[in-house]
Amino acid sequence: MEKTLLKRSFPQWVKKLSSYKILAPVRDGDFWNYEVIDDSNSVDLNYLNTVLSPKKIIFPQREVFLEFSSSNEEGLEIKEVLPDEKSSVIFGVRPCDAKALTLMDKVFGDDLEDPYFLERRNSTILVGLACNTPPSPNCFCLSVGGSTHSKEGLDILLTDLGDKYFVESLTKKGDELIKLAKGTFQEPKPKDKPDAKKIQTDSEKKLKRQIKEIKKVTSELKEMFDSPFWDEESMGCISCGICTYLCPTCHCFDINDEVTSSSPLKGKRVRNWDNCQFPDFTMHSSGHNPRPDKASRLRQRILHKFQYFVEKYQSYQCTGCGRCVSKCPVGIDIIEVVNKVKDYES
Amino acid sequence: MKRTGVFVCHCGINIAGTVDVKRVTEELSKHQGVAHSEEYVYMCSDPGQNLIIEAIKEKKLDNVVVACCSPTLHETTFRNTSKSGGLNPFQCEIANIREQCSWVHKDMEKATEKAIDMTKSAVEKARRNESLEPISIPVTRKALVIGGGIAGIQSALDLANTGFEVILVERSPSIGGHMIQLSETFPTLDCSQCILTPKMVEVSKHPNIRLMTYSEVQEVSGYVGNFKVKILKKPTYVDPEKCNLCDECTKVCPVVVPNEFDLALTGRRAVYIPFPQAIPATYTLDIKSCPGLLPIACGKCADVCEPEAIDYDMKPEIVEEEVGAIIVATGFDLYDKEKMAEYGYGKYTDVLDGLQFERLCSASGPTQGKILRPSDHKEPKEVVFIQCVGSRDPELHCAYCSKICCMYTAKHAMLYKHHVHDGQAYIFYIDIRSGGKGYEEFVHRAVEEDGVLYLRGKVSKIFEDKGKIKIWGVDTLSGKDIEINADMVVLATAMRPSQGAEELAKKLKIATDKDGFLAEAHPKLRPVESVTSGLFLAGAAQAPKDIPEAVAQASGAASKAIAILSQERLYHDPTVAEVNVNLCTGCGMCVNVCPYEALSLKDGKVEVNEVLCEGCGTCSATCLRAAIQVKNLTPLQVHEMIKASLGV
Amino acid sequence: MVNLKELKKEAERILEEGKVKYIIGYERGTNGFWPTPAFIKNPEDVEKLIWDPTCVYNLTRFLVDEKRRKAKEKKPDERPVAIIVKGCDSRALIILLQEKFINREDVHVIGVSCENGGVLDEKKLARRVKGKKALKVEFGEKDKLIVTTEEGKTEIPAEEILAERCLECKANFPVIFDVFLGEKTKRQLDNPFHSLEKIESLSKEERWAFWKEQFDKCIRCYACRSVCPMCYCDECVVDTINFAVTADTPAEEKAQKIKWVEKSPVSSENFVYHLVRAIHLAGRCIDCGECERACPLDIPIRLLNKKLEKEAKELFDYEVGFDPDQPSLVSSFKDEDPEDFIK
Amino acid sequence: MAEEFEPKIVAFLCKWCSSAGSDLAGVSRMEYPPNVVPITVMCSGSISPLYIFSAFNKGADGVLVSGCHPGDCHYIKGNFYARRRIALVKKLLEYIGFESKRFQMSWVSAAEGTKYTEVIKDFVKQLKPLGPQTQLRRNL
Repeated sequence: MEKTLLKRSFPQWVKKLSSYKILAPVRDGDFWNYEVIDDSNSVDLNYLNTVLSPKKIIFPQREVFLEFSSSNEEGLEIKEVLPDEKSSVIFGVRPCDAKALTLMDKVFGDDLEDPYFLERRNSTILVGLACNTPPSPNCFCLSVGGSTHSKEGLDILLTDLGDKYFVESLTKKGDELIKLAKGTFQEPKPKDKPDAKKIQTDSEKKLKRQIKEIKKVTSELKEMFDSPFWDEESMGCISCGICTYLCPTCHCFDINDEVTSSSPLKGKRVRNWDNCQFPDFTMHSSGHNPRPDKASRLRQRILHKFQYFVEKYQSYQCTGCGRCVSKCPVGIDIIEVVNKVKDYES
Repeated sequence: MKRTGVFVCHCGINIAGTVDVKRVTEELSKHQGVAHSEEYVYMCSDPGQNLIIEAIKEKKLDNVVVACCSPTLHETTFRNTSKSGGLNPFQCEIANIREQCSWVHKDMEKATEKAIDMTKSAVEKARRNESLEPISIPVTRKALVIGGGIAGIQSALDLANTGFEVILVERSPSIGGHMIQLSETFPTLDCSQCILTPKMVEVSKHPNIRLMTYSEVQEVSGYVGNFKVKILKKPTYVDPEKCNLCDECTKVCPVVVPNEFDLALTGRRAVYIPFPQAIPATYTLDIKSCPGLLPIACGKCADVCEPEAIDYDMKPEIVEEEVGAIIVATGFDLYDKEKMAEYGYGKYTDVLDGLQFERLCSASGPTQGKILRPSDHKEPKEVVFIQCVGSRDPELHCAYCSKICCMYTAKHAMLYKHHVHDGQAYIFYIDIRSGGKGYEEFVHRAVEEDGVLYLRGKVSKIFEDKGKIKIWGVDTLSGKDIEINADMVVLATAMRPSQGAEELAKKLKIATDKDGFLAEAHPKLRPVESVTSGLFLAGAAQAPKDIPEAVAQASGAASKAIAILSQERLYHDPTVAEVNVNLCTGCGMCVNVCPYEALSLKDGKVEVNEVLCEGCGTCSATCLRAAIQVKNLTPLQVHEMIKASLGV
Repeated sequence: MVNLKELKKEAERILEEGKVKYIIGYERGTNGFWPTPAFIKNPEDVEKLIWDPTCVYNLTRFLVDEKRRKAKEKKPDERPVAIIVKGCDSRALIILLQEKFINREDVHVIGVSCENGGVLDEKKLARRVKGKKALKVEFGEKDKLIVTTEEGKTEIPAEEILAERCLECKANFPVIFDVFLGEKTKRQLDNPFHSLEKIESLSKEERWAFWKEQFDKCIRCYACRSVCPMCYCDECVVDTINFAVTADTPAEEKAQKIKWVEKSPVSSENFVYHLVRAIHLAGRCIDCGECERACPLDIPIRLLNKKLEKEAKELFDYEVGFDPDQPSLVSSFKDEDPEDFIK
Repeated sequence: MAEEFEPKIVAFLCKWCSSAGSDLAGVSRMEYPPNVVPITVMCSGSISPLYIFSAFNKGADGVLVSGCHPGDCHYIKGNFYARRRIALVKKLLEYIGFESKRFQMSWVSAAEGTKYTEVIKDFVKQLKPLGPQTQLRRNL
C-alpha cells in the first residue's frame, strides 16, 4: 500500500494510535534516544541517529526471566515472567536499525526460539524513516548490503518529500496502522514515487564511508585468525563496552540470579546485555580465559560480524549505522579495520 | 552448606525479661543453614555448656552462635566449650543480646525483633569464620634495658637475678643517673650515693648483666620476643682493663671544661672520670673537648699513662644484639635554663637549680658539703627556694606538675638549715603536694623543727642589687607584698623527658605524650607497658616520679619482661591481615596506614608480618581493590552481616 | 609553542638510538579529524605524529596495558616506552608513580605544553560551528584556536570550545618529563572549581534529581573506568566476576567475591557503582576528564571526581598529582583534620 | 492513625570504645530506641566506604559509624583515617543530593554509655520524620 501524508497531519495519525504504546526519538542534550511519547505533537522526525538503536526496546538491557522464592521446606517456588506489554509503534526507525532487527530475528527466532525476544518483536510495529541525507558522517550501510532507503524489517517506510511523507506500507501490521487513520492520508501523486526513488539515489551518493570489496573479507578473515594484525589494531582499544552496547546487531547476554533476600531465599533470574570486549566476558571460573587480551577480543568482534555470522546466516552482522565508529572513545574504526583486512599480508 | 547451631540464653530474666527468647529460637531455626536452635536459662552454666557440646556432636555442627551477654564476658567461655565439643574455638560467635539489647530496651516486641537480627547477623559471620590456630613465636630470652639511672639499674638487676641475660645501655660514661648526684633523699634523709653505689657495683659484677656505658641504641627492628638492636659503642680512648685509675692523665690534660656531674659548678679535664665511684671505674677521653686526635694535637695523657691504657686509635663500634624484651628507662632532665631567664637563672651565679643545690649539699660535691654561694664562696644567710618553676604553667611552660619538687624543696630547705643554723630559708609555693608515705610529716618537720618559712605565692621579680638578689613577691594568704634580699636562690625547675628521648621513642615506635614523656599503653591498667608489645617503660621517662615510684615501676617493667622471657614461645592472636596477591598491585597505601609497620612491599606485592599485625583492619578499608583483609572479619562477612541486620 | 618538527625529531632520535621500545603518541584518525592513539615503533612512522587541540586522550592509560603485556612476556624487552603527555596526563603519571604501578625508568616522558590552554570539547565545537563540519583545529595566537571548516578558517576564542577541564587546569604543562616542548605559560585561574558551582547551588532535592537523571542513563559500558588510567585494578571491586583468579585459586576464595553492585543497570546499582568509583578516585583523580568524554550518554562523571578533588583541597589541603612521594589522600591524615561533622 | 515509622539503622561500632560504650549503657540499664542493629568491627579505621554504601543499598534508613575519640584509638591512629575517609563519603553523599541526615559519625568512648544512648536517641529522632530511605535502596 502506498500513500502520502502531509507533515502537518502527522500528529493526527499518531493521535489515532492511542491504543498503542508510541516510541520515537527524543532529544536529550546533544543526542537522541527512543523514548515513550505521550503527546502526539512531540514526535519529531528531524533527528540524527539515536545513541542506542531500537534494539534496546525489543531486546532490553535487563530482562527478568523468572522470580524464585524458597517457600518453607518444599524448596524453591518459581514463577516465569514473560513480557506482557501492549503492542507498541516505534516511529523514526532508521533502515539500518530495522535491518539489524531482522538479523536478531535469525539469532533469537532460529533453531532456538527466545520467547522474551519474540514476544516483544511481534508486538512491535516499526515505522521507518528513510535517510535523505546520511544521519551520521560514519554511515556505510551500502557496503554491507543495506541502503539509506532499505525496507528490510520495517512495517512502514516514510520518505521525506519536503512538506509531506511518501508512505509505503510493507506489511499487514503496516496496513493496520494506516487504516486506523485513513482520512489523514492521501493517494500518492504520480511523481511522488519517482521523487522518492531519486532522493534515495542522491542520498546513497552522499555516503562518505564504505568498505571496499567486502565480498573478499570473509575469506580473508579465515586466514587471519593467528595474525599479528589483531595486536596492531587493538593497541588503542580500552576494552569498554561502547561499540557492542551501541551496536544494533550485537546480542550477547549474561544470565544472573539477583538475590533480594538470602533468608528466606528470594530473588530474580535476569538477563543483562554482555559484551565481548569486556576482559571478563570469557572468563572461566577456573581462572582460564580463552580471550585473554584485547587482540583476541577485537578479533572476535570482527570475525563474529564478518565471518561466523556470514557462515551461519549468509549475512554480515553489521548494518553500517556507524555508531561504533562515531562513539569509540579512541577512534577505532571498524570500516578501516575491515578495509585493512583485505590488503593485509602476514 | 555449613551447619550452624544457635543457643539463646535467658540469663534468668536479664534477657528473657525483655526478649522473647522462644521466638528468637524459633525464628533462627528457620534461618538458612541453621541446623540446631535451642534456648536455656543460663547457657554459661555447666548444664548450659553441656547442651552446646552435645548439640555439636549429635547435630554435627560446623559452628556455634551463642546469643547471650557481651563477648567481653563469656566469649572465651563458649569458645572453650566449642573446643571441648570438638570445634575450633574460632567457630564460635557471640550475639550480644543482653548489654546491646535486652538491658537497654523495654518494648518486648521490638527488642525481640532486634535480637533476632543480631543473632542472624552473628550466624552469617560465624558460618564464614576460618578455623585458626594461635600464631606461635620463639622467644630470645635476653633483655635490653636502656638507661642506667636508678630505674634502669633496678630493672636490670631484677631481670638478672631472675636468671635472664640483660644488656644495660647507658649513654654517659657511668651509670647512676641523676640519683647519684643527689646528696640526701627525702623523707628519710639517707645518703643517696650510700644507697645507690652498692646497686651500681652489683650491676658491674653481675654475671648476667652486660653493661655498655658510653653507648647508644641506634636501631631497633623486629617484634616482641625477637627484637634486633644495633648499639653504638662510642670510643672512650681508655682501655678499662688496663686503666689503674692513677689519675696521672688528668694532671697533664691542658683542657678544662664544665663538669656535667657537678652541673658546671666545677670543671673537669678532657680526660676524666665522672666521679670517684663511677661504674665502670675508668677514665674517658671526651673527644669533643680534647684538643684533637687527628692529628694528635697534644698527646700528653698517653705520654704519662704508665699502663698504656690510653688508645687514640679506638674506633666507634656497632654491636648487634638480639633480645626478647626491651625496657626504656631514659629518665629526665631539668627544664632548660634558657627558658628560666625571668628567674635570673643563668644570669646570676647565685641562682641555682635543684640539682646544683644537691651538689652543694653533697659531701662529695664541689664544696665538700659546705653550703657556699658560687659567686664569692660566702655562706648564704638568706636563701629563697621557689617551687613550680616551669611546672603547672600551661601558658608559658609545662602544664603538668613535676611532682617531686615540693618534697625536695622541703628537703633542700631542711638541709640548708642543718648546714647553716643561723640562716633563714624561705619557700615560695603555690600549694604543697606531699602525698606519700611519711611525706606530709616531712614537710611539717621542715616548718616546725627547722623553722623554714613557707610563703604562699608567686615571685614577681628577681634582680641583683648590691651583691644581693632581691626578690619581689606576694604572700597570697596575707595579701602582703614581700621583698627579700637573698644571698642565694634555688629554683625547683620542672622535669622534662631527657634530651634525645623523643628520637629514641621514634626508633622504638613508642608513642610520646604532648609533653614528650613516653606514652603507656593504658593510663590505669597498663602503666608500665607501651603500645608495642615487648616494650616496657620505667622511671621518669614515662612521667615525673620520685625514687621509690621509679624503682617500683622498674620492678614492674622487669616482671612484665620476665613474663615474656620466661616462656619458650609466645602466642599471637591469629585474626590478622591476609593478602590476596592476585589482586594486590603493590600501591603501598596499606603499608602507609598500618600502625604497627606489620606490612611491607616485596616484589610489588604487600606482605603481612603476622606477629606485628594486631588485626585492626585499617589496611582493608584503605585498599582500593579488596586485596587485603583481616581473617574472620572479612568484607564478605561484614557484607553478609549488613544484609542479615537488615533482613535481606 | 610546541614545535611539531622538534617533536618528530626527538621521536625519530630515540627510536633510531633504540632508546625506547615504542612511542605512544597521537596520529590523525580515520573518523573525521579526530586523532587516535599512535604506537610508533619505526623511525619512518614518526611522520604520523601530530600535536594539536584535538589530542584529547590521556595516553598514560596505555602504560597500564603495556605493564600487563610486559608481565605476560617470557623475555620482556626492558627498554622504556616513550609517551607524549600534556599537563593533566603528566599528573596521572605522578599518581601511577606514587602508587608504584609503574617505575620511572620504564617511561621516557615527552612533555608538551597545552598552548593557549588546552584541548577541544567535541560537543562544544559541534555546537559552535553549527552544521558546518570542522576539518582541522590548530593552536592560534593568544587564547585563540583556528578552526577550519568547509568554508575556510575561523579564529575562535579558546574558552568557547575548550574542554571544561582545561579551563580549570592547574598547570597546562607537564610536571614531570624527560624532554619538554613548548613553554610553561600558566593560565591564571580565578576559580579552579567553577564547573561545580551550578550543581552546588542547587537544593538537595534538585541535586538528587539531577544525578538520578544522569545515572539512570548509564548503560554500564564501563567506558569511564576503561579509559581511566587510575582504574588500573585487574578486577574492579564492583565486578561480580572473579577476574583475578588463577588456576590454583581455591574455591573458597572465589566464593569470597562480594556482589557490592548488581550487574543490572538500574538506578540504585548505577548510583553505587558511580559512588564507589568516585570515592576510590578521591585524591587520585587528576581531572583529565576522559571518563566524561568517553561516556556515550554524556553523564558528567567528571563533576563527581572534581567535587572530591575540591573537598580534598578544602578539608585537607591535599593537592593531587604534583608529588610522587606524597602519601595518598586516604592513607594519610593530619591531627587537625576537620571533625565538626562528628557527634 | 498509621503506626509511626521505625527507621532501621546499621551501626558500625569499634570494638574497644564504642562497642564497649554500648555495653556500658547496657550495664547501667540506660534505655534507648531499639532501631539500631550494631555491627562490631575492630576499629573505625576498618570501615570501608563500601560498607556504608552497601548498607544503604541493602535498605538501611540510617547508618552510624562510631569510634574512639581522637588520640584514644586502641590501634593508635585508625580513627584518624576513618575521620578523613568518612568526611569524604559524607561530602559525596551530600553532593549527589542524598539525605545526609541519614549518615552519622560519632566518637563514643568505653566510658560514654550515656553519650551512646544520646547519639542513638538523637539519630532515631532525626530519622523518623524522613521516612524510609529509598534513594539508594536496591530497586531490582
